[in-house]
Amino acid sequence: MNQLHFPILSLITYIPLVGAILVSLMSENNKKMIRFVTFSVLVIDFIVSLPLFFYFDPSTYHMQFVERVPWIKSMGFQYYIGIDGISLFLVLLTTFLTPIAQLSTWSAIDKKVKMFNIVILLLQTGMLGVFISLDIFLFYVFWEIQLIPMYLMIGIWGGPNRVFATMKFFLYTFAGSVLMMIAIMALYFLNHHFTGVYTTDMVQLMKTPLPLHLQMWMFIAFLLAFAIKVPMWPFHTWLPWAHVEAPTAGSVILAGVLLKMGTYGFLRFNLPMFPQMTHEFASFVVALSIIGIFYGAFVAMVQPDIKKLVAYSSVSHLGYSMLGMFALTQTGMEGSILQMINHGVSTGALFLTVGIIYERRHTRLISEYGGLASLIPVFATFFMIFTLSSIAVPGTNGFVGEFMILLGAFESNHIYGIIVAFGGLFSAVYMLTMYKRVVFLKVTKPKNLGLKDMNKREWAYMVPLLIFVFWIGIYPNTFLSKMRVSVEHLLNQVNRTTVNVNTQESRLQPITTVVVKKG
Amino acid sequence: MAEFVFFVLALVTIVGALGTVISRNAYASALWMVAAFLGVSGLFIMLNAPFIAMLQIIVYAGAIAVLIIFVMMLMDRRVLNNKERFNPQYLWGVVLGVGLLADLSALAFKFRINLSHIGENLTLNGSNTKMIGDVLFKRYLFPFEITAIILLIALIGAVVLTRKDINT
Amino acid sequence: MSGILLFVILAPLIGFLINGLFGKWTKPYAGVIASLALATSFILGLFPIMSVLNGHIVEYSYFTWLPFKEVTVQFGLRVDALSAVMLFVVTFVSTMIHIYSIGYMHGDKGYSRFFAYLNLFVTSMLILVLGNSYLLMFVGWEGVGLCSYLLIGFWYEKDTASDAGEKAFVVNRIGDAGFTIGVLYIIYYFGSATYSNVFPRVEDVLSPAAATIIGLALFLGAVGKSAQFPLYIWLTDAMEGPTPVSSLIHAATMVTAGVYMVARSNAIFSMAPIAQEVVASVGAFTAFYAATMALTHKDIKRILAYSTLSQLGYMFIGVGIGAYWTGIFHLMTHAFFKGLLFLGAGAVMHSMRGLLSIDLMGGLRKKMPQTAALMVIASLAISGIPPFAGFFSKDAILGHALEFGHPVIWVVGEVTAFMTAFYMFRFVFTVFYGEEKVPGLYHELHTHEAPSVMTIPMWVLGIMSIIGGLVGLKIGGHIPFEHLVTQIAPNTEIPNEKHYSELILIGTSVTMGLLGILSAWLVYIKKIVTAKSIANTFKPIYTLLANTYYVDEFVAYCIVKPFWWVSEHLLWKIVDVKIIDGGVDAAGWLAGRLGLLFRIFQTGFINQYAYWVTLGFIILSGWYIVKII
Amino acid sequence: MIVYYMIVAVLLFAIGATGVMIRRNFIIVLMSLEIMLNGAGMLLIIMAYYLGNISGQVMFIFVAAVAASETAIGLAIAVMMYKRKGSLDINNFSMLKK
Repeated sequence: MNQLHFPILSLITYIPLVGAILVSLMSENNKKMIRFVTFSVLVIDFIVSLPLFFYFDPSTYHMQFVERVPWIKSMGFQYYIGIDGISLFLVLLTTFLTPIAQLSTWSAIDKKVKMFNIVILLLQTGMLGVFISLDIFLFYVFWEIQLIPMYLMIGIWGGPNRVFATMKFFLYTFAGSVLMMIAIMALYFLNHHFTGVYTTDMVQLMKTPLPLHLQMWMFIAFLLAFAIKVPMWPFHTWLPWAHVEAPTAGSVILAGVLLKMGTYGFLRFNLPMFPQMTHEFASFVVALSIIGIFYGAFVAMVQPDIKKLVAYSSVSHLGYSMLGMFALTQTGMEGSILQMINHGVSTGALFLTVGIIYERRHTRLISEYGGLASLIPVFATFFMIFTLSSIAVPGTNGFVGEFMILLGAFESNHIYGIIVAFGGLFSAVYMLTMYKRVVFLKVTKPKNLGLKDMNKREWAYMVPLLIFVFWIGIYPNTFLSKMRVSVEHLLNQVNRTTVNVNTQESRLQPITTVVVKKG
Repeated sequence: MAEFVFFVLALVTIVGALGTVISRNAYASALWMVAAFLGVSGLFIMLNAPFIAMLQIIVYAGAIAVLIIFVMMLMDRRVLNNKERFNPQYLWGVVLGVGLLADLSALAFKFRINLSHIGENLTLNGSNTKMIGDVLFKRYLFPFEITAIILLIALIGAVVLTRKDINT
Repeated sequence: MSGILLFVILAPLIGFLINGLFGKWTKPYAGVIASLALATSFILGLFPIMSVLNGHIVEYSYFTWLPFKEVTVQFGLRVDALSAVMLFVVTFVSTMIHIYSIGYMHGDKGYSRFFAYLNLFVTSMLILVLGNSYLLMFVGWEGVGLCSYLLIGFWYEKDTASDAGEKAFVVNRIGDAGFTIGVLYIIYYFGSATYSNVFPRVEDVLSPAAATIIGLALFLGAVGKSAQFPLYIWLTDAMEGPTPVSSLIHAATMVTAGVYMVARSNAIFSMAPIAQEVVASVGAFTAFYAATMALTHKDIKRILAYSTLSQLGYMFIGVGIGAYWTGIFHLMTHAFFKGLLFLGAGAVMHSMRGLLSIDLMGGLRKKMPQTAALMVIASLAISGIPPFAGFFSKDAILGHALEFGHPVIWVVGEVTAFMTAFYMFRFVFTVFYGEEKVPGLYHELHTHEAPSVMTIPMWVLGIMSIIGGLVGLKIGGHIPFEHLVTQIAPNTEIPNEKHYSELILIGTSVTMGLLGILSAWLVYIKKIVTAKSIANTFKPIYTLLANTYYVDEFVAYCIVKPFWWVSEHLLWKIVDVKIIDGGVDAAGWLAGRLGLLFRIFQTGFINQYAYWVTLGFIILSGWYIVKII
Repeated sequence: MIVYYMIVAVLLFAIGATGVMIRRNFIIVLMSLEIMLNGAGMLLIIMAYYLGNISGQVMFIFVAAVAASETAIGLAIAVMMYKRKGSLDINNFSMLKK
């Protein structure tokens, strides 16, 4: 149902597209105008997305702001979009982060500025499309659309060996999405096989029970596709490369939003559609994410390059998120979604801070810096607050997310809770060691002496992030209350016991009733 | 009697084909090709297809053979009949040829169709050509148009290919 | 009343915001703002303390902080007997130290930043103490750890200071992990973390085994925060921070958070005798172990740090044996005299321009009479000489240790008391009495008495460390704040009948204290047997003690260094780069290799292509013939 | 009787194929290609006769048209080869090789 009777979701998704066309008409040389127009388009997009938050009805788990238009009737594809408690905040995170990322590039990017801004706008459309589409075909289309602008952004405006990094990033994620394509097609045909109707509507597919052995293969396919994107432990090696070579804005959006598509995919595909498999694979995924948490922390400790350090830290943070999700408890799930938002805010902010000093010194090596506190104190305080939020000190957003995940994990199995409780320790080690070597200590490098403190523009895009860090930290209820019912429904779907359908005998035998425990 | 005529014609076509393939001199092979085409047209006549036989003579034996010989005339004799006749591993070619022959003849022997109405409705009130004309311009009109276009394309292709100013 | 209680916490927070945000403009009077904020908080704090004294507990909850499905955590404050004492101690001592540090930090570059951090510290300490649930205590717990990180590494130019700050935070984090596990278990068993509905239901919900697990987990947190045996390494390095910081955080308030937490969860601990035993024995061992190290150290602040460690050990003995109120009582008195000792050391350092080693100092009493007198008072208090505060609290702990049947701990306690007296008076005699060791040093450094803004708070603390003990004096058979005691630990009865007569208890502890002072007097003043000679008679023991059992080196080389080496060479260079990344790149290389393989077919000879075509055809038709027809 | 006809057609086809494979001179290759095509066309006519269906013969017309155009293009290429390299030996033309 669509409370606003107004295609707000399509509007939000296609404003950036219109913006991109607008920018493409402008001439290349007045860079200032291009940047300003793009920024205002993105801000308008954010403002238009605010009613989503206010008109969102937290009491129902059904999809809201739904738009459904048949697209290819014969194949059953529809332009079916809508959001619920889970995807609401991811949409808002996207519209909130992209203008900030764009604002940070006003002085950073100055070659091919027009192209860059068009790429950012297209990226925004692609990302929003993924979060709002409820039709698996549409989901896949947007999933591919958002890959190309990111490829261009790292490939063109990236660091020294950007070609290698962007190639690896593209091929790695593309391999994942090919797997996903196969799984989607399998899902599409199997669904027809059992329910006799061709449909790609996600909500519908969630209801059709599938035999276990098929569920297993599809679960594995989706698992691999999304694990590469999350990135979970063994599939994470593209992330440090992509982050080191990406421009600041690219890193912010990559860390802030793109990684969430993986976890979002789990919440939309793996958990609701393959409940039995989720239970069976839960301990495997939890093990992987725990390894991810500790592995990410250990390797982050020894990184000489700040961006690589923060990249490995996001492997660790998202390990937490996956742990919360596959603990399959209400608090764990909510914590995992909150952790996605926190990670978007705090790691995005960390990349922006690294971007600020990178713009001034053009180097990311920790050894190059030292004693910034005495030179640029305001920067040091911002950096300190974002470091604290990523270490999960109480009062900041990190703590709420992590504690909920800990509680959820503890509830599902005491051992998970105890092991992961020590995870927070290592995150403190690598962040504080890095912070000490960059900000404290004496000023040893002469080049650092000329550093200027943060100018107005940098204040402009740091303060909103700061507000969010403390808002989620002190009063997370605004976020949790909105997602409660949707998460409960998701948990019911995961825990629903479908009578096992074996298809060996008659093919079109009607499906036995699906027992859905009322939430 | 028909057996004997068939045998003669078959012999002519096979020897002609072999001749085109084996003969050392390009002109000789062209002539052998014409002989083969004539043999085939004879066989067509035996198969109640007089119009096609005539067509065969005009198109294959006539147009194509003449065209080839005409082009050969353009070229220097030494280039045409240089001594190396066969490719390096030509033996492999022969083996594959024989294999192909074996395969296809096996197909031929195994081939079963119902010969119930053999030789029927090949003529329309007495004339094979009328029948062909009728069927050609009724059921196969569209392919006919397409063939016209193919010929046109071939024409243009040949002209374009042999233009003088292509910078090699 | 709820507004006042809330404002007790908000006052220092506002102080922090003012100094933090407008540091540049409020630089000259940042100290005054901070101290005012603290004073208001202290005065406002008196109201809830009064209401607790005349009997009823104050508890208000303000808003829901974490609305989880299983447990809704309210942001609420609670003042009962235990937190009233803590509230009084924290606000009183920090006000004094704020006033003192106005003088001490005068002219320092980060003046307003220092006071901002100090105010933030007091806020989080108050949240820790006044919070009405374990989660709020955890918030204060980590907040306090954060502020100690900021304040230890205050002079961030010095890399030893920033290293020390980071070390403190990480070691505290180890403790916090234990604390988190404890809290998780509590939430799991009780379905809530607030004290009011956890403690009453302890008997019926928890089994002894569960209580032991929770007890030990919580105690791991206490060990991390209050620097007990395994995790004490950060406290001695924390002396890198400015002296007011050491006195406030590392003597009076933060390190006692662990004791407070154990005392607060007395219901759980009393259910778990094993956990209590562990707490008491770790406390005893740390007390003895730290005292030995204090005997030989040269640096003033390090001696005081080790003495804090050992006094904390005493508190944990008190809390561990079940006499919770004795632990808290010693905590209070210790806050006064240890705070004074640190402030005195700060005054000495201040006037000696940061000189720390006691060998260079001698006969300071001529130059700094007031400080000398105060230091003597504090040393007498800590050694447990009757009229002073230390005697009552330490005697209470040791007495109860004997009462509750822990003779071994009692013996260890007495020996440590002797050592405490010895090293305190070794410090006092070498620094203040005797002659100038380096002639003309004082003149050249023109050492003078500390300014009045520093001596006044020291005098106040001096008085408190004298009369502070009277609280515990037995007037007419029972202790004045009787109900205070019973409220702290409702279910621990105070044994009325005494196995051992009062006299023996008091007698032994007093003689131990006097003996320590006497021996120190003989060695350092009379010099009948010089410290040097003792040192080289027990050469090996002396060197061992001098460099603190080589523990720091052990931790650095046997834990930290291999840890870094493994994660660098093994995890990063090999596993990540070679195996996983290598695997991915190998997939790319394999594709390349396959491409090369297929190039062999492109020979360029047209006839060979014809061969392949015909071969393909033959195979296909062959298969067709065999299979189909 | 039908088998003999088919054998002749198959023989024609096989001989043409062998010619294409082994001969070096491009013109001869073209001619053997014509032989092959003719063999295939012949099969059409045989089937037309034995199945009693005129379509076979109509098909032959189209085959003939295609054969003619194909030879035209082939010869144009031959002319180009001759002009470019002065030789018709197909082994000289292997620019596409690795």
